[in-house]
Amino acid sequence: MCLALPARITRLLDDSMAEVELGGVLKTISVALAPEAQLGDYVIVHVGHAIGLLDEDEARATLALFAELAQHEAH
Amino acid sequence: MCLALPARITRLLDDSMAEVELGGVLKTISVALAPEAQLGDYVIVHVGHAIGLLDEDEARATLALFAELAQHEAH
Amino acid sequence: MKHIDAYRNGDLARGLAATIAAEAKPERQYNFMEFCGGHTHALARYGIVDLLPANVRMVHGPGCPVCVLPIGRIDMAIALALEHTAIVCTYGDVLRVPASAGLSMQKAKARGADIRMVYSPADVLQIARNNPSREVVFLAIGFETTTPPTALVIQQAQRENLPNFSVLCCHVLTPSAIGHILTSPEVAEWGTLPLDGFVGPAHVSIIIGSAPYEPFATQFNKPVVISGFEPLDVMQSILMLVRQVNTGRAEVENQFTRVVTREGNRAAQAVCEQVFELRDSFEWRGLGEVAHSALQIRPAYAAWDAEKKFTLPYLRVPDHKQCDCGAILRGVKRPTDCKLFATVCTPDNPMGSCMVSSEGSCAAHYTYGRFRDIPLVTHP
Amino acid sequence: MKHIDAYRNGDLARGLAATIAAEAKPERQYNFMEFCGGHTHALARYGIVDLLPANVRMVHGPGCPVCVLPIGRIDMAIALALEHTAIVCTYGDVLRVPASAGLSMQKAKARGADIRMVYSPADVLQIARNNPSREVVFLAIGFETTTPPTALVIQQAQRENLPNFSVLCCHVLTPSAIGHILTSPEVAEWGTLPLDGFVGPAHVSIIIGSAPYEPFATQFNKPVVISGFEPLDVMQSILMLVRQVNTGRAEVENQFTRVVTREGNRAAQAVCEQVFELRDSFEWRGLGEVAHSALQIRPAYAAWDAEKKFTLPYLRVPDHKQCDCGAILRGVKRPTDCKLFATVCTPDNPMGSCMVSSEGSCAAHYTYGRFRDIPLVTHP
Amino acid sequence: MNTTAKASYQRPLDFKRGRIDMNHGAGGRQAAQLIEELFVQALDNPYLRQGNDGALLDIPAGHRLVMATDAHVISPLFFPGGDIGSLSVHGTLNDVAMLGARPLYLSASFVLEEGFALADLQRIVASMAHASREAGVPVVTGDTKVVERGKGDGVYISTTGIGVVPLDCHISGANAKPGDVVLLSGSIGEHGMAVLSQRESLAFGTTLVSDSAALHTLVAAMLAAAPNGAVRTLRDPTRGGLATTLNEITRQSAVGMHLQEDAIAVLPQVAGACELLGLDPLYIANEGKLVAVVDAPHAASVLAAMQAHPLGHAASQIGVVTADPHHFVQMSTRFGGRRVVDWLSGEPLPRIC
Amino acid sequence: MNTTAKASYQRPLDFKRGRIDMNHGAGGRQAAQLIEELFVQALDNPYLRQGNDGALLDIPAGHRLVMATDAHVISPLFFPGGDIGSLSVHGTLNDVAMLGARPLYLSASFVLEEGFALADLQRIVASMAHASREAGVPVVTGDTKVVERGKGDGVYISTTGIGVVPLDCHISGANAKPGDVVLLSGSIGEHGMAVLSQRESLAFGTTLVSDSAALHTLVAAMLAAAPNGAVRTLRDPTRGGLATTLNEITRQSAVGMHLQEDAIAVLPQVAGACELLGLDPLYIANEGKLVAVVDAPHAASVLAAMQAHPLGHAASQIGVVTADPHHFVQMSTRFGGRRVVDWLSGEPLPRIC
Ligand code: SF4
Ligand code: SF4
Ligand SMILES: [Mg+2]
Ligand SMILES: [Mg+2]
Ligand SMILES: [Mg+2]
Ligand SMILES: [Mg+2]
Ligand SMILES: [Mg+2]
Ligand SMILES: [Mg+2]
Ligand SMILES: [Mg+2]
Ligand SMILES: [Mg+2]
Ligand SMILES: [Mg+2]
Ligand SMILES: [Mg+2]
Repeated sequence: MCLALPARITRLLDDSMAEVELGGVLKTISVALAPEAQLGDYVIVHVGHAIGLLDEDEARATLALFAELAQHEAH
Repeated sequence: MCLALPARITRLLDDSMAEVELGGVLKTISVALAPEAQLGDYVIVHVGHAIGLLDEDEARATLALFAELAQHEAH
Repeated sequence: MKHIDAYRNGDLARGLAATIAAEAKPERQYNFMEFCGGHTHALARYGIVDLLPANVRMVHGPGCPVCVLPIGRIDMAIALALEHTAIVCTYGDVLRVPASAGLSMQKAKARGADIRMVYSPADVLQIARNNPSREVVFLAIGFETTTPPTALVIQQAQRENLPNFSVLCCHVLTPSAIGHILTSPEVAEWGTLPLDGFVGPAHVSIIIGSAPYEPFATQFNKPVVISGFEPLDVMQSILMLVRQVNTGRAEVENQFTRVVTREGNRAAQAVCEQVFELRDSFEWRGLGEVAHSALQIRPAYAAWDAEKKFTLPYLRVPDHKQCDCGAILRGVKRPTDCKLFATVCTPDNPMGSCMVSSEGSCAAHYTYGRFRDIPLVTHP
Repeated sequence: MKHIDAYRNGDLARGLAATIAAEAKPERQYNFMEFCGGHTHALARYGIVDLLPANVRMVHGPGCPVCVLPIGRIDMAIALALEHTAIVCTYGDVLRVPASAGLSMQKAKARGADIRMVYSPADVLQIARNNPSREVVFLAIGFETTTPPTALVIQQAQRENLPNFSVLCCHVLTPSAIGHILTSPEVAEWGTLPLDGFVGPAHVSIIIGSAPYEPFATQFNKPVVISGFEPLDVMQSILMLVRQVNTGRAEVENQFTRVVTREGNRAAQAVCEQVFELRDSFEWRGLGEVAHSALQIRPAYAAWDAEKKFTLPYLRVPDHKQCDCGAILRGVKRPTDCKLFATVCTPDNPMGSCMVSSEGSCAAHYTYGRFRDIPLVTHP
Repeated sequence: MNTTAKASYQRPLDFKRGRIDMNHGAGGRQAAQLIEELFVQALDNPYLRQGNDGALLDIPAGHRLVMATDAHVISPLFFPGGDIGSLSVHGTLNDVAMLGARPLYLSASFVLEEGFALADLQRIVASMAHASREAGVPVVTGDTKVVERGKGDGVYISTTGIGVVPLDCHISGANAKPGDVVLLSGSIGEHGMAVLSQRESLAFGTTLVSDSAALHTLVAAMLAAAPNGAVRTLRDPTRGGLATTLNEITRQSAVGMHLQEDAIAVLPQVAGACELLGLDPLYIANEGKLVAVVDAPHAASVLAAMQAHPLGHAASQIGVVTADPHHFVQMSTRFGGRRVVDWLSGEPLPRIC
Repeated sequence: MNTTAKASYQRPLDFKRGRIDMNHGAGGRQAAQLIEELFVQALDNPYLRQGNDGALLDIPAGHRLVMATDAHVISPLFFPGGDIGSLSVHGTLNDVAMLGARPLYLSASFVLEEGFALADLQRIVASMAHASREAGVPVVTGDTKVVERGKGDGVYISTTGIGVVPLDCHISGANAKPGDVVLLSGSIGEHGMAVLSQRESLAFGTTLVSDSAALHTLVAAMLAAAPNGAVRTLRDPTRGGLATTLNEITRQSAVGMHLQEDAIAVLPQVAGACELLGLDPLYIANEGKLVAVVDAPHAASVLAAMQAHPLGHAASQIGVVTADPHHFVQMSTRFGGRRVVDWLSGEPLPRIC
């Protein structure tokens, strides 16, 4: 499964570290593997490391597609 | 006080060790400091070592003297 | 939770289910393998199976790094702790996996081994700094997702010149395993279920990108859809596979576009490239030896390679003879077909790889799915 | 118990008491010092004081190796454990003695020091063998009685070439202390009670023999009776002292003939001679610096001398200013004369040497004798 | 010679810098001092003041007795929303309450580790006293032992509670019947996640607090809301979480259960932390929640009574009892599927996959 | 698809080579298994079989309740004459009995150290079951926690006992009055010295066994031998020994005591071991002895009742209660002198001087 979750960067810290937030929970992680991550970005967190960034436009598109695919049937 | 007690040697063991008995209790001690101690002897035991031998004749004499000194008064 | 809850919506699920049912052709069977345990887990935990039509069957693949970790590697970690009196650190998932001689890392701990659970490889570095007089070994497991953080700490240990830290590297590679399933000689032995497509890894692909799956599409003519792990992601991916099959395509499609790109995470790939190199061969529990399917630490970092630092013979430990994992992983059997299922073999005492973690197909069925074997009674 | 019970006979005690009462001249005062804590303890525990006539007074001497151990030496042992992370072993008696900074060895243990109680010095050797990666130090205390076993283990460590074992030597010598009490300049400060004789050490004399006391009898014209520690021994010795005083003699007599000889234990003396040499001076708690009153490890055994092996500064720690031990040890004051007795100073929180072990005069009075300060009520 | 002996004097305990040492457990003067200056002082009540090795207690006539015990070994000792002191009161009181009883008295036995700071112990005992007074249940007798450093973890507290229950009240995990309704008093997982948030190496920031609370007044309100026998089973889903507690009940009563996932409340912080660590809130410990199995006709009034109580304001019906020879707890997921909710196997360990 | 699910299967515990691990304390399936296959199996009784987190108990009407608790942390766990299992039954039952009560029920809470051999645990629980059955007092409820290796010492057991006492029975350490008589049920120091004989580095050879025993039938015989109120105080001289117990009583009752040393029996082996280690039997723990303060007119009949009971055959009158504002316990020595018998200070440590 490689348990990994999208969490929002709430603070950028020294040494490639950052604080992220998920459901009101704060956790300090490393962003060394996602050096382009900025404050407010959603990163994918795995074993205490951001391993990638979440593209919010693509997320919106995916959700829109879900709705479309689901409605398709309702017709 | 240098807590030390007369105990009887019940077994001579290897390496200058011996088993002694006191009130039915058995304890393994060193007789390195009382090399002349023999089976059945009473030794004075201190911090796990026999530090001297008890002379049973002298013990008898002391007890006899106690009795004498105590009786002295009874007269 | 943003970017999570929206992908678990039950109303949309019903809609998607109806669309799948409408588009799946009643006259044919669709057999899709989800490689990842993450997908297996989502299918079972959210009850997605209940929402799929009967002719769409999901075959659970070997994609759980804990399940495929061979017993002999855990034995090595236990030997490091018990015989070399090292502090051995690893992820919580590994602690309960049975090893040889009735042990597991958790039971070895009960026998005096200094075994510690960590959340991040960085924690192991800290333990090594705090215990300069002890050897501290990280039993590193995981697919491509988990490899870059391990690479980072090895580089950090080199920078600090930390002499008491080392890594027992058990990182494995997904594309090789997928290829193996399609080509291994065992296929002949068990027969094989014709697979119509793959639900491709989500988080692995964040690192490696979607490109590495393209050869499967072209060489084996199998559709692949890279899919997120949330249940709506999985359903959409299944729909995408159904559509590829229906239209006779065999492409790599990416459902998980919000995170996965074709190229993957270049920074992470670079770190891994510096620290690791391909092993010639590695044993996968349930699959056996798979060529070029795992990583080892490069000679430049040999000082932090536990396999180089300690004398650690690797002994292969076979699974129970009656274990049907090989057949289950290829879709020709189901967990309930195995004689050992839920009798000798349970999540508390797994006999084969499919029962080891909650992401294994036998474990997922045991933990979440056993009710399917009986009729549901809701009222007396 | 043979050779024990017979010396605790109450009937004989009453008889001896009557004889002492009969022979002690009513017109004079007899002040005898028992040097040894063992005698102090016997006097208190068996209630011997109740059996002596009012004009025979026992003055409690400094003869308890725990009481006279200066605080600074315990501080050294604690530093070895807390700062040098050594395993420090010692006899149970020492564990509760207050050290500086509110500590004791027991409280240091509560703060993480690895402090272990041993019954015999041989146990320390075994601990050192079992913990080759740790420094193991024996805090060795005691008079001549206890010194030979320490000498034996140092020799054994040399034979085994045991590199992680060492001894913090605090062994002290009785004759020097007796001499000091009779001659020290502090006598002028407190005044002094004219001592009419000494009850001499029992077990110390097993080792050194009775001969070393002969100079006191000749130089200071004081009777000395070497006495066993059993209560009847003590009473007989007191009678022997009364008789010497009455007849104007000042000799060394030996009441404890069943064990003590004039020469002592030659084998034990030889071992001590090989391993130890005289210190120029040593601090005794309650007495201060006493010349030639203690032993140190000879250079030939320096590898096992904790004072040579570790950097261990010795800091003198004075007792509470209001502590009257100096005067009490010389018989010019009694425990109840001290303002601190049973208020600030108790066996749980000793302020001076006399309260440290149950053999100190203040502790003996606190533990066994406080009832003497009130009238006995047996019925309502 | 003085005519009056000085009374036995003891320097007061140093609650600022003092530490537990072996003497405090040896049964002598220092042990007595610890009892007097700390335990009796803080927990003060007439029973404890009897000063004997046990307590003499009054109990109302016409009742049966309930007795329950729990050992408390939590790490860390202090956590958001409580500490081992308050927990050791709530944890045992709740087990008494889960049999429908009114808790009356508690005993407490302490295993202290040599070196434990007296200041921490004082804080824990004060918290225990506060929880006990708030619940109206005094700690009437106790015991203290000290173990060597490295043979304990600061302090372990075992508490035993006794309470009384009317002769006609029969609540048990064995009483659930098919058709009964399963009620839950509030959101799950807060205690376990609050504690986990403080664990070194897992530590995460959260305003989450343990739900640790004494549930006996909630139970009293529930029992008052329905006739005797309507409340079949009460149980607090502590270690093992809601999932394990429900499995205990289905096995004990030889029934099954069918839950609705969307009726089970989980705070966002608990959900977030569980996602982060790969844990399932169904398996996380609670210390201020209860599960009730109630016969269907009275479920609504019992639920209303729960919702009217501060400790049950978020109560909900989470499922029904079924007939099932396998005693499965099944759940319809929020997503629309179905799954088994199995026993906790092993410890709930943070996962990476 | 099969039509029947396989029932949940669990491999039985391995009592030969198995060890406690953290899973056994996690509250899930393995924890339930340990309870069923070990505790319920060995301690079997109808209350435990209720299977709830507490027990529902019957108590006779017209009584008051007595509750007492003890934590047991002994090392070594097995010693001549008993083990931590039997001791945890006797130690708590006796505290209940010392208030004149008839013990009825026990609870037990276990703190197990990770790595503890299941074989040893099984032996301990069997011994507990044996002691409980012999005393006629069932263990009706319990709890088990597992702590990490290095945070325990094999097993700690806290037990709580409850018993009943007639409304007109008032026994307390506060009731001793000047003129009362002090009785002791037998020779002292056997438990403590038997345990010490097994301690590494102090180990000595002896046939000495602990006196560990349940004293409630002895108490019943004593109470039957005199009118209500004649027996003022009962106490078992455990940790701290006879000396400390008597000081507890003099302080609690604001009296003094005067003992006769020659009336206090000490076995030769206890005397010998005490001499060897520099210990005083007055400060050594007992686990099957009691001290009684009885009003003088009934002392003889109570003493006779004690001597007629197997656990009191060596009973004797050891002293009298006096008026003393300092609450001293004094003793006339066998030798003919007098001494104070003070509280134990600290631990009784072996001495060399
Ligand atoms: S049930 Fe166990 S033994 Fe059978 S196939 Fe699955 S993992 Fe293998
Ligand atoms: S009572 Fe304490 S302070 Fe006073 S003389 Fe004795 S030891 Fe010194
Ligand atoms: Mg309980
Ligand atoms: Mg509870
Ligand atoms: Mg409960
Ligand atoms: Mg107690
Ligand atoms: Mg600890
Ligand atoms: Mg008790
Ligand atoms: Mg008790
Ligand atoms: Mg008691
Ligand atoms: Mg419990
Ligand atoms: Mg241990």
